[in-house]
Amino acid sequence: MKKLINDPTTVVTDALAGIAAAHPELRIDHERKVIYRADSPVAGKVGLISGGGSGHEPLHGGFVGVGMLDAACAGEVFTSPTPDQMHEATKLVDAGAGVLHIVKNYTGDVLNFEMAAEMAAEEAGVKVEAIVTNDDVAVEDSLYTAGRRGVGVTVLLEKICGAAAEAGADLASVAAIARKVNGWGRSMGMALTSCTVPAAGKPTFELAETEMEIGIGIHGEPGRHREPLGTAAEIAERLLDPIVRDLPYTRGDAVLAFVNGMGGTPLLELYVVFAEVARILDGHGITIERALVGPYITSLEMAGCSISLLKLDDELVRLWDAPVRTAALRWGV
Amino acid sequence: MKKLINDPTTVVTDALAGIAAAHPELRIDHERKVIYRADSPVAGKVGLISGGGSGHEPLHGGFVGVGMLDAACAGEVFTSPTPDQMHEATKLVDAGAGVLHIVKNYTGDVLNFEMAAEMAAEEAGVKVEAIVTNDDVAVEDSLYTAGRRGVGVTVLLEKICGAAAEAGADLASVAAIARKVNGWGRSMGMALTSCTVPAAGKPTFELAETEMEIGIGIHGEPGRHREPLGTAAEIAERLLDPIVRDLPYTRGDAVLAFVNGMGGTPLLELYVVFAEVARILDGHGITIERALVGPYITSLEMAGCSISLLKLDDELVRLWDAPVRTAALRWGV
Amino acid sequence: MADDVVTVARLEAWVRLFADLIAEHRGYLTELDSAIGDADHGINMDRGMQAVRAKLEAAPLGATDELFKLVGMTLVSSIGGASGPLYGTFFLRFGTACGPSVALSADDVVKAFRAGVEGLVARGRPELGDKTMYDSLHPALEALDAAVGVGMSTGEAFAAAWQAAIRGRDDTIPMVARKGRASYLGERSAGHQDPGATSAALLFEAAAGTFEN
Amino acid sequence: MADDVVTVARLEAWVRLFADLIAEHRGYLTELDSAIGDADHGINMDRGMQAVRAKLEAAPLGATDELFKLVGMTLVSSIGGASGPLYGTFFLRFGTACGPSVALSADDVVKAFRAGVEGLVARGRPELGDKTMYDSLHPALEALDAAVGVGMSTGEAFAAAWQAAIRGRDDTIPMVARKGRASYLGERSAGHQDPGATSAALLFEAAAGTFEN
Ligand SMILES: Nc1ncnc2c1ncn2[C@@H]1O[C@H](COP(=O)(O)OP(=O)(O)O)[C@@H](O)[C@H]1O
Ligand SMILES: Nc1ncnc2c1ncn2[C@@H]1O[C@H](COP(=O)(O)OP(=O)(O)O)[C@@H](O)[C@H]1O
Ligand SMILES: [Mg+2]
Ligand SMILES: [Mg+2]
Ligand SMILES: [Mg+2]
Ligand SMILES: [Mg+2]
Repeated sequence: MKKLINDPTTVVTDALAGIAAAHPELRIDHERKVIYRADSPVAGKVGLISGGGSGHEPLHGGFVGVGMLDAACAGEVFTSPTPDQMHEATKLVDAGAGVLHIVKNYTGDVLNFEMAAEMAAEEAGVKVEAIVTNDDVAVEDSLYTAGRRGVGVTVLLEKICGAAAEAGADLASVAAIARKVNGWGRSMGMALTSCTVPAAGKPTFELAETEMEIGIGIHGEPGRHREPLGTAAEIAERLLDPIVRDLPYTRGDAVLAFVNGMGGTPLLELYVVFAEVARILDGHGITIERALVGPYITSLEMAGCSISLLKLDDELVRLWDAPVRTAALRWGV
Repeated sequence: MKKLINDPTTVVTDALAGIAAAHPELRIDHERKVIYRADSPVAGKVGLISGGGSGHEPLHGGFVGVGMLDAACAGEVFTSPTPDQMHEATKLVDAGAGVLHIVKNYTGDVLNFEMAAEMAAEEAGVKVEAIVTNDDVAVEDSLYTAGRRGVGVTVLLEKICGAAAEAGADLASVAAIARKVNGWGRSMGMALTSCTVPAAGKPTFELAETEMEIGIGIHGEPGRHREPLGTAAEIAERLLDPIVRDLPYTRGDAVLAFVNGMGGTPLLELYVVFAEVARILDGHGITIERALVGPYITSLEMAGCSISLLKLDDELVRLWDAPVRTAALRWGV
Repeated sequence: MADDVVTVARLEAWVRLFADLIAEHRGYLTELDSAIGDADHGINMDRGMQAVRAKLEAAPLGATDELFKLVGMTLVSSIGGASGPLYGTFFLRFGTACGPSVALSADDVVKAFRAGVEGLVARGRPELGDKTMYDSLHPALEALDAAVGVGMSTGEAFAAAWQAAIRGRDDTIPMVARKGRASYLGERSAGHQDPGATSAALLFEAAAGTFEN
Repeated sequence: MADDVVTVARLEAWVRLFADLIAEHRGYLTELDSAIGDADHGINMDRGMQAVRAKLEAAPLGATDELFKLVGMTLVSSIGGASGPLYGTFFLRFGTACGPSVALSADDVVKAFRAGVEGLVARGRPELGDKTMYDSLHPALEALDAAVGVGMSTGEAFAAAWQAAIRGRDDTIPMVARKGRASYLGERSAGHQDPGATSAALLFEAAAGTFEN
């Protein structure tokens, strides 16, 4: 295992120390592993918190700031944070207007956030709503299973809901927008290589020089299928087809197209993929109204990418364009 | 070789197509491989152009926009662009106030930019000044050698000079600020893994599971020394010591600390390194006034990092904080 | 075995032995999780049970409900991941069912186990055949209940429950997961033993080990 | 050999043969560059000489100065990297020295080579022993000059120059680089043959091959 770390057991706390040193506009509760806005709670504003296992950086801590999240809870690598962390974060950001929990649909995340919400309701009497993102079309949806994973669309949702909350929307409205974004967004990912959980010390799976995993999540899990390595054009087709067919996105739709890097793939390659995405969507008569390219929701050093589409209307465009000031996404301020 | 590409010979042109599709605020001369501001030439403004081999993304194309570069020329992977490209870019951005060529100190880059400047002077009569960055302390400086490489400080210089030019400084002043930044900045880098030039198809060098390369450049070249893999704390010491001693940076100095990822190293690890940098500088009584953490000047998918320090005064802080709007660096607008 | 009482000391010994078995199988559990999950179940459970062990060193022996509230809360606040709330809820409900007593009858123990498993089911909504820890916990609980019902000693009863847990664990191998991370693999999840069902079998191995003679 | 004239057709054949040799040694040159550089010298030179070949197909045979201006400009605008301006300048100056004639005397050829090498030196400022292409070009030029001086045929003279180029190329192996990327390696650059000196030797191998008999 080759990593720039001191000790597999201190990776998360060491990284939090680095975030604190690099971003004075953020506050960090090192014991509870909560990153929050220095100006929390923001009077009158609905609080937005998210969290999950570490190893997906910049998600979520890199999205804390004006116009996006109020707080993010960091778990161990690929392991959901614990309810007391989310409970603490909820109390830190609640200004009386209530708090939205943004939860990626993984059993661990869902159960731990559920317990946190129960605690907050009992002890602190905070109004909490939860949105569970489940945009990954690689997994069939079903009532009898854990359902689809929350992946790339979570990033877009945090930005858009953050803008709504910053603009003064109440908890019900922010939650409604969250459901709309989750409903209009779809994603799928692939891997060229596995990744190594520091505490495990070796790659989660092995992949031959000529193979790729299609339909991966963001925890280094193997994907739905193992296939011969394809070209960027083939891979873009392979990921976009199920996405477009699922919603479906149709001729005349305007979308935000998001090509995400899994952590070990350089920007040069992500742009090669984006060119193919643009070509394919053009063929479908779907217009790219907004674009995002880069490593925003990663799996440690995994090489690969995911593609997300979000259908846009004027409201979503306005909220996407609204000013945001975080470590990883910033514009307009 | 596992990459998200279509064909090793079309990587650069394919990526340019992706940049064009993702960033409508940029214009691209696909034949000459020049990325430039849609509003070029900006009346009365000194033009800033840079360029170099591809494979360092977001450098340089990701830094084209308001408050930074006017144009960037893309060469083949790790190979300097050709004089006709820089000549074309120079003509595209010249508004009569002259053009600054920002050149990283590599023989290929220097010679090709020199020829471009000669062409521009002869044919177009454009006033051209050049700044050659050489901040890499891994290489001893000497009149009889190619001298030090231009690495991380180039990113900081492009931002700061871009702000000065945007504010209306004339060519001589922008060039003077460029010399000041290059004079006050130092860098050093290391690699955990090699990288694979698409056209070559295999890693430039081999590195054992227990080894690291210290003193690398940004072209996948081997470094000055091969050493046993160290902890993040040891690596930060190993890179920072020569940097601090070289200028030297002394007690009471305020600096911009920049921890750069080489392309394949995730943000989580870069923050672990940044924590060590902050600890060490604190020990030296050097204050981190500004920070930058992320993959900004990369070597394809190489795993590793580089550290840069830039001594700051009020002028540099003001120019660093000034609004910038590019694909890779954006704030204030 | 009506006269066969279970002291809080015995119950604490059971928890400690479970911690030992988890530590011993840490790598194995993570290995299983790397095949159909995210390679952390052993790491998670060991982090949690080490925390429990530390708390037990500090805290003086109290009543059974205090003991299991401590265990449950510690797991909930130190594991994260699916197993934290699931094992945590199991022990919390187990403790509530025990009440403030310092010694339980065998029937009380069965009631406590049933309450714990019901709490876990309420939390994770697993069904039999979903390829989860429930596929090992459920048969173990029923075996325990039956054994106590026919008057076996706690030692014999837990031994029977352990055997049932192991069978339940092994039965997860051919299953296609419908809950947890493994469900994302679809058909690819078949042919692998479920990590949580494996740690759940260790919970009963610990009980059998604690209560034999 | 005063009566021994060098036609523009012969010179073009030399350039074409150089392109063939570069294509043939593409991988080898890149291999050498990966040891002490950035693994692209073969790729660079081949891209450049393929472009030259394409231009030559298109363009009708002109005077020597046109031929080498075409070669030089094409290399400058298609290679990039250090070798582009260096080889490009070599051919541009070579052409200027030739002038508009369609046939050169052996002495003219020596003058053209000298002008080309001087141009390359003015561009890259290499010194002997810096471990660059100049360490092979310089001895080759001097050997050519001497051979022509003593009246050898162009065939014999280029054969002698080629041998000198090969010796110069091999002499770069122990050198510690002071110019180009290899200089960043410091002592680590010793023990490796310089890629540019290797391609420069091919330039003279091509000449020797073209002018023998
Ligand atoms: N909904 C559920 N109900 C019961 N048990 C579950 C459920 N989801 C997952 N599990 C159990 O949790 C185990 C995984 O635990 P662990 O790896 O620690 O958490 P995570 O999946 O969050 O990494 C699975 O092997 C399975 O037995
Ligand atoms: N200053 C210089 N003068 C003469 N030749 C040089 C100089 N710098 C580099 N070279 C030659 O260029 C060769 C490298 O060419 P190439 O790999 O194509 O360019 P780059 O180094 O830009 O990748 C070296 O092997 C060396 O012979
Ligand atoms: Mg996990
Ligand atoms: Mg090169
Ligand atoms: Mg797991
Ligand atoms: Mg080279």
